[in-house]
Amino acid sequence: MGVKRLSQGGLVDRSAPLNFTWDGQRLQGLTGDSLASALLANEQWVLGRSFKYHRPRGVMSAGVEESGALLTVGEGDRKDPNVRATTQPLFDGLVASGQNAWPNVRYDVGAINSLFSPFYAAGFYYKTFMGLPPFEWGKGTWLWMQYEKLIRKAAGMGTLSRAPDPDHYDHAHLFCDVLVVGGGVAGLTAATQLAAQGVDVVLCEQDVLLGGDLLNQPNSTVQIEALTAAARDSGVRLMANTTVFGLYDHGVAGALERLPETASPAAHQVRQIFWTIRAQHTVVATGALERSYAFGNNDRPRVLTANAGRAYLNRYALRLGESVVISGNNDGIYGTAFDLAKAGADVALYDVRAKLPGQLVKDAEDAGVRVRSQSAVCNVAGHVARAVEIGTVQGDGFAIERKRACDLVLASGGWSPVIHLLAHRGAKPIWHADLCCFVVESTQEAISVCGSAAAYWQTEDCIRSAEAIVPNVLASLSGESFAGYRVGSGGHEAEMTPLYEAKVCSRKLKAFVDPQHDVSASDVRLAHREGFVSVEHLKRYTTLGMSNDGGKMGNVIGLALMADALGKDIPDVGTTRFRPPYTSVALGALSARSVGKHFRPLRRTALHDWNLRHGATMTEAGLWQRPWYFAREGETITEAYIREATTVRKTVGLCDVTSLGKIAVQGPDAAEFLNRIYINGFAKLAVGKARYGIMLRDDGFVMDDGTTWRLGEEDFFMTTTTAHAAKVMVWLEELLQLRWPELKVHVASVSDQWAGVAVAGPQSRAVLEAVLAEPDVVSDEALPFMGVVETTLKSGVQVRIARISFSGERAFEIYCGSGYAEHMMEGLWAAAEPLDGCLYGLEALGALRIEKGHVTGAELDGRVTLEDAGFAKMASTKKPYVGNVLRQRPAMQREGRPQLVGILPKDRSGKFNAGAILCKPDQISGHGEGWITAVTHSPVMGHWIGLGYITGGAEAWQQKAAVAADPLRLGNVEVEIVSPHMYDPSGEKMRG
Amino acid sequence: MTRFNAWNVLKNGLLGQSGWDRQWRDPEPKSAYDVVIVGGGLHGLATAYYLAKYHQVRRIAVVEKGWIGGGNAGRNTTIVRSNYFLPGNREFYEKSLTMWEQLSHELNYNVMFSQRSHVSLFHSPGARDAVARRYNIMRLTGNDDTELWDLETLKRNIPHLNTEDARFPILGAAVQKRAGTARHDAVAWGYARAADALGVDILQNCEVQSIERDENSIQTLTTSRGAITAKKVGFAVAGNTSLLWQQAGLGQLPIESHKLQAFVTEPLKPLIDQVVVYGVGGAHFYISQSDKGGLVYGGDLDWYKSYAQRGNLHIVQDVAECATAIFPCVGRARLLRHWSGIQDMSMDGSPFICKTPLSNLYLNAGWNYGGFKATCASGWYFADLIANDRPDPVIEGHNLQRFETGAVLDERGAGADCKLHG
Amino acid sequence: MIRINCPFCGPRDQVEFSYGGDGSIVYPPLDADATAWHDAVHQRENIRGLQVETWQHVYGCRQWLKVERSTVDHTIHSVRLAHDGAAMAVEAENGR
Amino acid sequence: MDNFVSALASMALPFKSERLHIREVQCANYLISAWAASLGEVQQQIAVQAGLDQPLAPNMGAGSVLRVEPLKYWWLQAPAPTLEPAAATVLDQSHSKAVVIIEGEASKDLLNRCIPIDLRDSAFNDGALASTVFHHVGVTVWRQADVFWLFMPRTYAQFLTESLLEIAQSL
Repeated sequence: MGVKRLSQGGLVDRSAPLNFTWDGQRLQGLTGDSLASALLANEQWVLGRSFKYHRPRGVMSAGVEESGALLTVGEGDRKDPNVRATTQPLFDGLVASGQNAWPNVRYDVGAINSLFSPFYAAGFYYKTFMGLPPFEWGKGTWLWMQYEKLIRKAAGMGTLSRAPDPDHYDHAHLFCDVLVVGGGVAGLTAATQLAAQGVDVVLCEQDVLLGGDLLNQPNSTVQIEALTAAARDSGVRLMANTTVFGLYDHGVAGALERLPETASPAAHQVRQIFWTIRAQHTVVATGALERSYAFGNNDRPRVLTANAGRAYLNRYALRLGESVVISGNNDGIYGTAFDLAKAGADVALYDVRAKLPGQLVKDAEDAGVRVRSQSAVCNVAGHVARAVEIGTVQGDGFAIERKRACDLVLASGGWSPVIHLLAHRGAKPIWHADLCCFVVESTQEAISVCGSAAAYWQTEDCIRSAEAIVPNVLASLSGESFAGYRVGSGGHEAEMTPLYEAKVCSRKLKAFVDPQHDVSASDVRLAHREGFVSVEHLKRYTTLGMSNDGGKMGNVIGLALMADALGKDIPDVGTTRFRPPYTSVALGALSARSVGKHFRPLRRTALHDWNLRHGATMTEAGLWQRPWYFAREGETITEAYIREATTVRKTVGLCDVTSLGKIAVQGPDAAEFLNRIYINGFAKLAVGKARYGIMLRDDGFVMDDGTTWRLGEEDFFMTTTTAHAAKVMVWLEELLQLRWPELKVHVASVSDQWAGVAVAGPQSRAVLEAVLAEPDVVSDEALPFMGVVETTLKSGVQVRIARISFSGERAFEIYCGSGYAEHMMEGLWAAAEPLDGCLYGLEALGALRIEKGHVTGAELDGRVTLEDAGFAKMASTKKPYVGNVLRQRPAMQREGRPQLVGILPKDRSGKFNAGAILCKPDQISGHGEGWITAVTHSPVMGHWIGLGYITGGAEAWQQKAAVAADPLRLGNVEVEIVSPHMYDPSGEKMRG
Repeated sequence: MTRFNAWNVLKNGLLGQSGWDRQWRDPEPKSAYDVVIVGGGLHGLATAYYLAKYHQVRRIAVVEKGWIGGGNAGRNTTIVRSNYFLPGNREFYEKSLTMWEQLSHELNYNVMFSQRSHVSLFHSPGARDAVARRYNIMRLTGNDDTELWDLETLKRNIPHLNTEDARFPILGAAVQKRAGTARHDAVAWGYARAADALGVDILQNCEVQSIERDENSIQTLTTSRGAITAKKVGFAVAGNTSLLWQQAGLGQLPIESHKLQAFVTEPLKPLIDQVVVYGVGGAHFYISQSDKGGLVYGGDLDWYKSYAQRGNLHIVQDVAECATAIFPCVGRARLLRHWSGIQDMSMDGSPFICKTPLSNLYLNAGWNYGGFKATCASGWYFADLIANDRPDPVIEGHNLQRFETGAVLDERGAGADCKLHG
Repeated sequence: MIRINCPFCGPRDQVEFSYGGDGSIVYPPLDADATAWHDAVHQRENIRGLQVETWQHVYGCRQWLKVERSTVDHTIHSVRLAHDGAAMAVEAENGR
Repeated sequence: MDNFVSALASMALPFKSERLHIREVQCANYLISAWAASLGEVQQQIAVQAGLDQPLAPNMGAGSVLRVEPLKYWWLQAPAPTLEPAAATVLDQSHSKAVVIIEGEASKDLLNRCIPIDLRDSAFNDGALASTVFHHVGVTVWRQADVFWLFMPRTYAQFLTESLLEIAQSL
């Protein structure tokens, strides 16, 4: 019964039927249908269940404001919950199902909640569930959490798939002179006229079709086509199916384009594109949304907004009812009545106004509509509407006059201009009592508004308003100030009468303000009674406007009811601030290509592939991956790194150190510059020498360390830690550009230019000699410890070498242009392998440096002073340097600060962990005396060792036992505290 | 005051909800109070409540320029935890967590504190050891509610984490089991209702317009609702602290106001049971699911100073990337709303609860990201400070002098750069 | 999203820049007294309104900029290169 | 030289589709940094040695020289120009960058899915250059007629090129 697809008219293609499935039923719709219209065409009225009471809900609108027909589209890993059926285009093979109901939306066990609705008033959960009922006995959170489990299961809406979203999304950038938001008459007109003036215009329309409300009007195809053609011909870039969801600072808009969907997307098919649009000027032509009003059971299926009835009729060729009741307070409802009557429906129209628009009434009555003034629908009967109670105006409420059977109820409480995007910009909406809506009159920014977004209700007025802003936009583009943008006015033929609620004396009706969240008129009144009178309190207490539609329908009604309760006018209650996004946006679209392995870039050294080919297991180091260890067959990580470290101490090892930060520091003042940023002196560093340096932050804590090589009088090569490379570079630029602009120094990152290998071990020199064109340059005399040389490989490839050691052995770092890295490494490896050398990774590197007591990021954690880390003696007293003042602050110089130490297990066969807390044996609680930063199984010592910090340093603990407390993992382990320099403390090996 | 309990809910259900009163009065300002707390946010309201309840201060006003709970109280991601490790911070937040556990009962207001666990993922052995230090300290200084989960345990507890295809492989997580989330608005209203019942005047729409003072003390606050004199004044205005401080003629503070965004998706059936936190590759991200079903998440500051309560698009994108990075299935969840709050970022990331250069002025500020979880202890210790005019040993370090002495409380080791803290 | 009109590169998205902070801070000489350094490093006026601040165009020309920006509505009133030498060189060219 | 290994060696390049052509190019790259006081002189010298009619404006490139920073240039062929040492520093960074050339009608679509640069002719025409960000990485794009050069840091180049190719397949 009821719904009839007309045999002609509408924007559906009757020759192209589409099959789809709803809750297991195979149904058919037409090309051009929305999922909602297709479901309605199949007489599917109950499509969802409400949030709290599980009341049956159906289609309530024909657009983005929908809060009834929320359902799940797709299956498996493409399951898409909470989809508005009204904006989902139908496609062949679409699968939709109901949600928030069991066993299904038509027979939902959860509907039992409705029986308890008297107890579920706004905020009821703040008042109970704390403890044992009835008086909330108990303590703690345990009972609440039991209740909460049930509440959480009942709440929520759709269910998300647990599998990764398999679809592709793009993020794209777009630039234009003017962005027009909205492809109705106003938007199209403004866009066309601007483009005709040579302006680069992009127009975004959220609907799949351009035309705006014309789409809902009869016989408008020709007009829409003419408008669209004009826009296209004048050069407007038209983007349909694209929602501008937010306006941000400086003319930036976020938009979401939905590409046509199919049941089984092709391999590289993109589902949606997230656009970041920058426009010099934005035209908001976003139209208006019709709102309903609060009346009894106004949430029942078969109750829609008036214009939705018209949209389904004219756009989708669906007459939704045979016996239609229309109720409202504005001229807009007459078109709906007229069109439905012409389509053969029996239509009764109740206009709450006393003074009716004469011509419209006459037209409607001529078409067979029965029109009654000063009356409105007050209540709906039926699980799915089958009758209404009509009331007539009496005082500030209504008196029920009669009941009327019907199969469709269309209601209108007026129109709300879509000012969301303007609200995102912080614009203040102004209440227009005569238009019964909020209008934004100005912002400080390059934004104009036209059409019904500026509260023009008639098509002609919309066009005129669009024409009127064109000079303003042009002025704005040329940098001139421009006038406020709402020009003139255009309303209804007959004045509107406010209609927010149909109150009936002595009747308690379940009248919804925000249907999706089940916020009713009585909830608003309860909030008022309890003092939640500020509009933001009202929203938060009742959750009004927090639902998926973001308050598009309910906010104004809620405000009006609160104003009524307070005896104030609407503007005195306040306005609500709409937050972005205008309509919800999938996280997948916002993430676009940055998913999975592409979440963040992977930085590869020039030896990345070479290392992998030679058996490296990689580990993450910031954005880099670095070799962790090179396991031989059957080796565990521990066996591998112990072998590697042992090999370095015995013969020689090669390690990719390319990830170290490398900065060229050049210019006449380079030495002076380095002298200021390092704690130790660099001014007198000889050409051909390297020096280890420490940098402090302004606040005197250690920032970074590394070696800097003097290649020439005005030419330095600085290395930084891998972790701080970018930070140090920015810091040097800041100093040179902001603080010391007088210094003639250029810095340039050469991290990508140079690939580096550490060649470490007693045989390291032999390995270098084997690859160099002039082997003598690395002799002990030519290249003593901390010496630097620039030379060539036998192949002629240029390299630079410094004799520096992180391992404590005789060692070199050799760098070449990255493109030659594999070539250089091949040579080195060919020389090292026969010497029983090895490749080593970060784990062995760690073992070697811990034995030696060298610090890394684990020790230099940003809270460490020079004294703590044992560098105080390095600090120059002859020159000032960054951080030297604030490092003298008393708490940083106080006695007994934790200092760097070595740590050994008392029982040498024992193990302990980094992250353990060092405690006195008799006081294993509280903050302890220190902590362990790094541990390794020392190949040299044959047992576990560690580095860490402890109060007073090694001296203070010479004869004292300590305990490494690791309650999370190993428990308590007795340890000895020793000097951090556990291997070759005199440095003979690395100098020798 | 009608007590909140199931009995009264039932009774009122039958009586058409007619038995509920205003949850707090709307009094006219008096001309003088013993203590005026400026700022009707969580910390201000909590302070007033504890002053009235445990320090027997009788004439207390909370002055709020807008409506209570309208600032960061309603703009956070509702996470409560105490996983700090520096002396002072650790004890402070642990005290707070302990108070949170009883808060609903204390206030007779269900603040819905749900101890659903706080799970910090780590991605490298080094990160595991760094976090182990912190969580070991937590064990040694308090409850046994911390654990290190290996990958298997993690997968068992959070099955749809990305353990297959992640750019940064997940190795495990550090977990605080007593941590969780609470209903932020309820906390403000609960404190307001309870304070009001003890006679505290909550003065909304009452903006401090100027501050009259002599050399050593504040005399009068001129507000939009008239002049108010106070024996003692406490500032608890978060992002607006510097402005008020300057109104009092006190110069500069080690604070900058930055904005932090928060995000919520459309409601979904239960998906994430814990608070999950993630920080790697320059990203910083946290997510949980509200009782209503929305995924509530957030990330970093917008990176520049701002007093505007609106955020920008790149962070929207950034946090969405983080969300899908660890939970690839949320790609089809939809962002419903995002908003931002103004954070009073301090130079070391730790707060101030301290005396000031003026004898009757007390400061509560510098909460960075951490203000919500701190609410209980902040109110508790601030009330104690105001009532007794000396800091409790736990908050002795949270003073303004620490930057002069170098005794900074830098949990992140980021140094004196507010935008790097939180 | 903030867009900054880099004097060298033209208008660019905020993501290309990194924020420095209050640009009115004058850092004292390296050997100044502790109070001067404490104030410069820690104390902030925390302006609500127009403030001079530093940004680096880190993904563009790598220049540090001095930007006059409102901390209330984010509008930008002026941008210039912080390094006077580079600023003068570019200004001379742009005027050419 | 034979021993050279490109950062993009393992990439499926060149890429060709109806609307796109992506290929790798090798070029030298010398960073020339002038001082504020010597900029004019260096500008002139570079123009002369590169055979340009006039000095390069900010963010423009011509021939094989690019103006990348107020005081800095990239010189894209060997050898580097000869300049007075006091006037400028010269630094070989040939190994620092991997370079691809993108052409075809979808070039702008591809690039605007990667970089936030206004590529309309009105803003980015022949010779225009922009250093910008591509998925957290600094890159430089240069337009020569209808061809776009994309300079990527070598260590990120493989990752970024993977992204480029993935997007290219959907265009």
